[in-house]
Amino acid sequence: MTTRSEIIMRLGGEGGEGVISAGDFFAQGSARTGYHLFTFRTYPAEIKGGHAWYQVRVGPNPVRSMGDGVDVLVAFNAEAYFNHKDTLNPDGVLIYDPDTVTPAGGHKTVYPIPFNKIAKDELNFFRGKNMVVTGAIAGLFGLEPSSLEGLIKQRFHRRPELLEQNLRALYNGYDFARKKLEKQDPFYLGEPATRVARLVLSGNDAIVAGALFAGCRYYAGYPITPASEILEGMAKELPKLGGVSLQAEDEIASIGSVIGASFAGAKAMTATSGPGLALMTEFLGYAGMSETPCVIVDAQRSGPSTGMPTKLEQGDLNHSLYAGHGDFPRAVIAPGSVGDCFFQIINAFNMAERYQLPVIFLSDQSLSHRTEAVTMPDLGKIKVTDRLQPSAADLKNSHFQRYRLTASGISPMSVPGTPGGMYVAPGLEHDELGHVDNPLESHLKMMPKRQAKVEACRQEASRDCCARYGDPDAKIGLIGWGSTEGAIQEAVDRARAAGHKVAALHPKVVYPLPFEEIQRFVDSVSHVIVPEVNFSGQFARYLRTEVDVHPIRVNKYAGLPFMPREIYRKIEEVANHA
Amino acid sequence: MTTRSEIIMRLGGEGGEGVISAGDFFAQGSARTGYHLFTFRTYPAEIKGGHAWYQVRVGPNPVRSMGDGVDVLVAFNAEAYFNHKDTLNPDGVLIYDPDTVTPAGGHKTVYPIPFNKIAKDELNFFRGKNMVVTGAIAGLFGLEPSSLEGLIKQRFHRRPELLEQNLRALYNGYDFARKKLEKQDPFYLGEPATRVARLVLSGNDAIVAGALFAGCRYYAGYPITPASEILEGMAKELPKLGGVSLQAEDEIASIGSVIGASFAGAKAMTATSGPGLALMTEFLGYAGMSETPCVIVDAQRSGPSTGMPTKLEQGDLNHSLYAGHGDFPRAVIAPGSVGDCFFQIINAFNMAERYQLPVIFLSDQSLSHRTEAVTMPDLGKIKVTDRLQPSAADLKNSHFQRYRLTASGISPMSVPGTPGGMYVAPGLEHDELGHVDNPLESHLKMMPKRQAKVEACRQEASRDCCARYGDPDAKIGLIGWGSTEGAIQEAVDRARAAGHKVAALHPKVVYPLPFEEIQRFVDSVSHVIVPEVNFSGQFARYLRTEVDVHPIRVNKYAGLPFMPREIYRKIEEVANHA
Amino acid sequence: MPETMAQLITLAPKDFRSEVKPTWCPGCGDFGVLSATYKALADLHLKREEVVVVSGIGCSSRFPYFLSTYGMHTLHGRALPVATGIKLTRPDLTVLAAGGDGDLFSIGAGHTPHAAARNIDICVLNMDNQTYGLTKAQASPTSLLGHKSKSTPYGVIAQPMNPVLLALAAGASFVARGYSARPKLLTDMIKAGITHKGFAFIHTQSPCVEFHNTFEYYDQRVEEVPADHNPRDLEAAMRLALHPDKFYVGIIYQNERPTFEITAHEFEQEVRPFDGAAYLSQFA
Amino acid sequence: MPETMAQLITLAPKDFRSEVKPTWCPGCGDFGVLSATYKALADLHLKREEVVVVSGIGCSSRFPYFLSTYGMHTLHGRALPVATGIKLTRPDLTVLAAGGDGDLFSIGAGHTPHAAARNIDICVLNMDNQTYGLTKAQASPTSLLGHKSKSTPYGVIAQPMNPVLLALAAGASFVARGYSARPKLLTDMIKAGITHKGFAFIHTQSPCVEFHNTFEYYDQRVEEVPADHNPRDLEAAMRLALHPDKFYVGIIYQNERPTFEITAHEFEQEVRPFDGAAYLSQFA
Ligand SMILES: Cc1ncc(C[n+]2csc(CCOP(=O)(O)OP(=O)(O)O)c2C)c(N)n1
Ligand SMILES: Cc1ncc(C[n+]2csc(CCOP(=O)(O)OP(=O)(O)O)c2C)c(N)n1
Ligand code: SF4
Ligand code: SF4
Ligand SMILES: [Mg+2]
Ligand SMILES: [Mg+2]
Repeated sequence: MTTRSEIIMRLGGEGGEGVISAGDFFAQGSARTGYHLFTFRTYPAEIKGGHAWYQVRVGPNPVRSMGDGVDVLVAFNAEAYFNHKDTLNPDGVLIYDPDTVTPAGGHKTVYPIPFNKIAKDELNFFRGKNMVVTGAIAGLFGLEPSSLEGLIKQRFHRRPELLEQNLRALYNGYDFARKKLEKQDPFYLGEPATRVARLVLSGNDAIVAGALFAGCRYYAGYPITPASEILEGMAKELPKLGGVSLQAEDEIASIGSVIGASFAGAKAMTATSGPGLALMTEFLGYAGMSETPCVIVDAQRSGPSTGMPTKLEQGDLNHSLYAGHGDFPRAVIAPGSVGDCFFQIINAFNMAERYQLPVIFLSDQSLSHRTEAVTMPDLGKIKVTDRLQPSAADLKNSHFQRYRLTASGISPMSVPGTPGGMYVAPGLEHDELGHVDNPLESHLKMMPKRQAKVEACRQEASRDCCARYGDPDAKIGLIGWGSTEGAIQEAVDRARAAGHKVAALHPKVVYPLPFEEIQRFVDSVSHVIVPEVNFSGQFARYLRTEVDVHPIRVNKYAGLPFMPREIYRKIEEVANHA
Repeated sequence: MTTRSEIIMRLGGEGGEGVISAGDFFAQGSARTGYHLFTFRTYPAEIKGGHAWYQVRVGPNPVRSMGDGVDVLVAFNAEAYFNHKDTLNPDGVLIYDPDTVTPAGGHKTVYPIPFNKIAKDELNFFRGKNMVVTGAIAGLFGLEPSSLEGLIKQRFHRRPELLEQNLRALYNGYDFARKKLEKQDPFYLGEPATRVARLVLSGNDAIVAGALFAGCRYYAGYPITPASEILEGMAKELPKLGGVSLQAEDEIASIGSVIGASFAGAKAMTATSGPGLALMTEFLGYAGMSETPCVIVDAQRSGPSTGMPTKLEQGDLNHSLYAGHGDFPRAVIAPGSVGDCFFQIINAFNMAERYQLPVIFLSDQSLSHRTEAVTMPDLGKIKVTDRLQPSAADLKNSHFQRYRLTASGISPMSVPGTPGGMYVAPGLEHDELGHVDNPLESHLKMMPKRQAKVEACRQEASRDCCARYGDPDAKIGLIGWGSTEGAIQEAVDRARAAGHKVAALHPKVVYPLPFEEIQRFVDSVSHVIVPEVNFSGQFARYLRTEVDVHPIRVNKYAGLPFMPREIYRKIEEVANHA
Repeated sequence: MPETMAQLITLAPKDFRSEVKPTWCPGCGDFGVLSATYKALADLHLKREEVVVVSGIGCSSRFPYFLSTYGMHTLHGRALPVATGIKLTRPDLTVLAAGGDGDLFSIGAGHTPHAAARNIDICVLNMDNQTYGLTKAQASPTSLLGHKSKSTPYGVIAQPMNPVLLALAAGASFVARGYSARPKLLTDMIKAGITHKGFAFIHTQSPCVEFHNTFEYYDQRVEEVPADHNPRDLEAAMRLALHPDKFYVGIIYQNERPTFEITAHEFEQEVRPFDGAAYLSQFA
Repeated sequence: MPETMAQLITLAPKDFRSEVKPTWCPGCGDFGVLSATYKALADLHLKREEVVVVSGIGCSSRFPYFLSTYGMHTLHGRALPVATGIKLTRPDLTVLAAGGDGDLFSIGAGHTPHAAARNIDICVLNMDNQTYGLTKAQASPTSLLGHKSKSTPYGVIAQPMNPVLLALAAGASFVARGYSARPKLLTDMIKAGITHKGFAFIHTQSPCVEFHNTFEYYDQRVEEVPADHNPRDLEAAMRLALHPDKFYVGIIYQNERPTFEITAHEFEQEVRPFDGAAYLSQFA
């Protein structure tokens, strides 16, 4: 039996039982040992109770999606077993507590472990159940408990008693697995080939980090799942840097104060999810009209309305592209992975500042809360752009031309405190000085001026944001956006391995769309597949506004990310019918 | 010289001088005599001062647009003369006060009338200047002052002294024109061929009237130009009918209370313009998710942001189609004329009630404030739909299935007070009972259920809302939406008269789009022109999401409605290049 | 309104319980408010179908699902506008609105004073736990100065909102305070609030045992409104609200004035059916 | 802050006037507030470039265009959040916010109490004309009971908002009242408000001569705050605000407490530049 060192493990149980932290310890421990990882977590919208689960895929090579099916299922209770047993791969492993779960049979390998009994009777520490599980899976799948010990110490370093109890539970579970179970499956991590320094972080962590790198020094937000950790991170970090983070009274105030801060000279950001983004709509237009840079992170969750707050959906693209009355400049950027969150949020700030417009950053629930192991970025290569400042000559005119007509549409923006730079930032149509008394005439000049910035931005996006993945002579092309990038790429790899000619394009700047690149890609293949985690195919429809294409849609609206095979199947289907 | 009984008259001057009421009296007087009319008004966003103007086109045959250029320009001041002189047609007439305006020359016919002097010196009633003008144009263009007297009495019946002064001013102006001016131009209304009973009303009037016919008994709104008259009309009328009109604290509260009222059983509406519509976005999704009928009128004005509040733009289509996080059912209806406002708002209520979804009604500044003479509708033919009520059997189940899965997607909706009909209207994803505890499973069922309603609605829209205008074997096809209908039709008429084969399609339900009808139309012609009063061509782009078409765009973003010739020119251009 | 004696005795508190099991953490203060509501509705002999419970979003706003009446679970902060539309359309219904401190005083802070000023006959159950429960423990507008939370790691620096004082200043005609740990008094307050003709605001301390357990804190500070307090005296009511240490429970203010929904329906002496032809004739 | 004597004497009130001619109707109360503001800024020796005037939407909100300082003309009801972002970013700037009764107490009603509670150092000029001027004469939240307007043809039935009382209840640390027809006092109030370290709320009656001319009404009711009034006494301040007939002008309440922007910038003793590598190491 050859050892397999890539494992997809899923843990399910009652919310509050520690399912997620058990999985997280295993994931973090693996990463520290040098493994790549990709996690997914989902918990009920309720605080206590309801069904929570966690999935981690670890492996020696880069992992870019949840993977297909489940290799190891850890069922904390009967509900978890029944909910997830069908995802278990044919050669999969079931781990369960025989006192709460009675398996239906037919599983290749089963390891019954009496978590509850061990925690309650042997350790007299019922809340340590999840640590028993952590220890057991470490033991079964070849993770040194020492690699976990440090993490546990970090978590409980302020409460030595709890730390001790948890460590005991960990070793107890580990010993149980090592001594009482007979290993029957091929999954085993063991010592990795190389130990590379990687960062293990979530999408929300990466957004906070990237924003700080980009120079963000003002943040305002209102709590909302799954964006709250951005507020929490900013609240902790910004004061250290002389910046400010404000918990505003609502999302309207959040974006309003961000625009005020930006006017006052700060690089500024807010983060929210769909309901909050909806409330920000009116201010988007004001930022566009007054040409005030700002970055709005939307961690999309499943809608419509309050919908499923802890579930995934790429459902806010339409809103981001089109919301707001009248036509105004904006940009929409969607990162493809946790690592990409870091780079693209810097890009978002750069675009906001360079083109003086609002940039919507479309993250989502899976990016927000999943962790990935990311190669340490080359910090020297990070480029940060600042807004155009007025020259000394600009400030010597009797009135400052804040909205001067230029070829690029970009005008210098003064900061309060600057003598000679005074202007009023108007929501009304205005002339070069910002004066509002001749709006009809101004409108005819200013609409094209503002649009010119979007065109300039499109050119930049076309240069940078659109690398082709896969066969140069592909017959089938996939176009995706946002957090599906990894699943699409793995599906492409598999299809190529199976002999199909396939390639993928994944624009990061989705508005303004680099439509020429995309048209070229479309024209280079015979069939175009557009996978999206939403019901109506928002991106597929949007593509058609700019590109001549009849996309074949793959829509998943189950609240969960794609497994690569769900996309691969469509490639096969198209290839076979072609 | 043959008499021409179709006249396009424009009056311009300082806001507050009575420019608009002078024009309005002339328009109303003509309509009372049996003439058709089409007016347009625009005043500065400021209360006092700034430039205001009014245009009226009257004629014995139906007039469906502003018309081309201006036949008669009445300049109250020099600014008005210089702003508008270039719109004057070659055979046009200039009327001006020689004490304030010095014409540049080159006009076919000029009538200097010392308005100010007459009002101040002869009448000692400076504010009566506009009435002097009204009298003078009545005299010049063949309107009986008696037809105006009634209107003036109506306006001032509570202030007899003012009434008397105004009447004196009217007759003074009339006599001046008759006695001191020598008629040199061909424009003359005279006695119309037939005196048909028509209603003279504005789009806002028509919306209020239609809503009352449709059974609207709850209204909530927040003042905003150009929608405020709907609030004001509803506030006056609803209490007489046992309904309620609320001036809410903002637009969020407006739509929130409308949804509450609808839940409680009322047909309910709100009206606003772009900024308010932006604020309603989050509640749109809740109405869609909870399947609560409601009608939202958006009287579009020129954006973005506060933009030009008193100017026209068809700029909120994107927002209406796409705003809101997640995918949810909605409908968007755009009326083509004042008369259409009446019928389509009834249609909007019927759709909202039948399909239990939010309906956005896209009126605009030109419809809101322009008046047209509309044939008295056949009241017997008006059909009003009510929402599906639960049957007695439905109410006998132990729990009421508010969101029962049905083929059409439509489920019965109970009204509070009904025993056995209790349910909670959820914004969370829910099952047939409205319970929210199994959202993942529910989502897979409820997304298609809600979409089914949109499909049913599309079928209805395809049946009713899309009549072809023009040649059956047209080479050039125009597709328009909203208030441009009349200008497009007049352009088609002119093109056909010039020998081109042209037809137009003007869907009133723009979402869900009757795309099969439109594709058929597109396929039946060689070129498709899409005229819109906006910058980016929102409708032209949207069309491409559903229809295979490469529209030739005609975009006007000057804050004013199309003149037919602006569209006609494009038809010519296309015809000549084809 | 009860019609016959038979109906008067039909419903027990448990009949107002829906089949949905509350999803709150065991021990959450909101259970106390819920039970008190069941009891109040039963004591007042209300019918399930004539009660509508409207809420925003938050742990406390899950409230409507747990009652067997009509209900709406709307948007964060928007319970009051929705409830207003219901009451204006159907003044005969009993309308309750439930919401947390964030719901009614942060994102919904603009609606609360307007509902109060209108004196619309709605009974508001404000479950204040001085934290954001549902989003897991950020600061709320009623969190005390210095409170460290996930969103305020260095402590709250905005002065906490005083819901009772704000309701009084906005013109609420009934203002009471309760505490989850005093179920009997809470039931009485809810009964008084529902019975009151006009806008009734009931502020309850309803601690979040998961993230911010303040039971002990309030056990030490709670005190009934003094027996000699005159609830018609607005200044005295404000003084109670401003007390720096004591948390007064009971009826703090009550004064009757015309309700919005009744007045709005009485503008016209005589309501007539719509006469379309007559209506249009004004434009002829 | 003035730095040299030369600067102290440079600017006259007219220097704060921009080249844009106010678009208000002749006689509009807002002219009085504008002139008082020019004078106050000059008297305080402020520099044009160090002042930012932020407004919402309304006749009164056209304010910033008429000053030669920095300014923002934002959205209806949203002046205070925007002003908050400016002040938090640049505590050194003088930030004024201007808005009408609708702007600050109808659509913006949710922001006003939060800005007050935070005690952010902004000076608010609330130009109350008890009507919606810009949209032409609908009722406003401060219109009196019975007021007939285009949107309330049968009369207002919601109790009017009391801006001063609401600001006090929300925790404003400076509350004053002025009247357009008393320019000298108004100038003093604005100077005191700007000088006050913290949230300063100045309520002015600024009548709309076009749609709702109340000059006569207020001429009869205006009265200076009694000389023996103690502006540190919150209850006494509320009593002045609640007076049924008199319209008290002057400083109604003033009490210093730490300002939000200063405290927010003092969480960390020592501010350091961002060390990216060190920051990322926590994830390694
Ligand atoms: C527009 C919007 N913003 C934010 C949220 C996220 N959210 C849900 S509940 C809540 C606050 C909960 O606090 P509170 O109102 O005090 O209720 P509690 O949970 O404490 O009972 C927030 C911020 C949301 N659902 N909608
Ligand atoms: C979101 C939004 N809703 C409505 C309006 C329309 N509007 C402009 S000003 C105004 C109210 C004006 O009243 P107030 O704030 O009292 O200022 P005033 O004109 O009386 O000085 C309204 C409703 C708007 N601009 N934006
Ligand atoms: S988190 Fe707090 S408020 Fe929410 S249910 Fe649990 S205890 Fe109650
Ligand atoms: S309408 Fe009223 S508030 Fe507006 S400028 Fe004129 S007088 Fe002033
Ligand atoms: Mg709370
Ligand atoms: Mg006002």
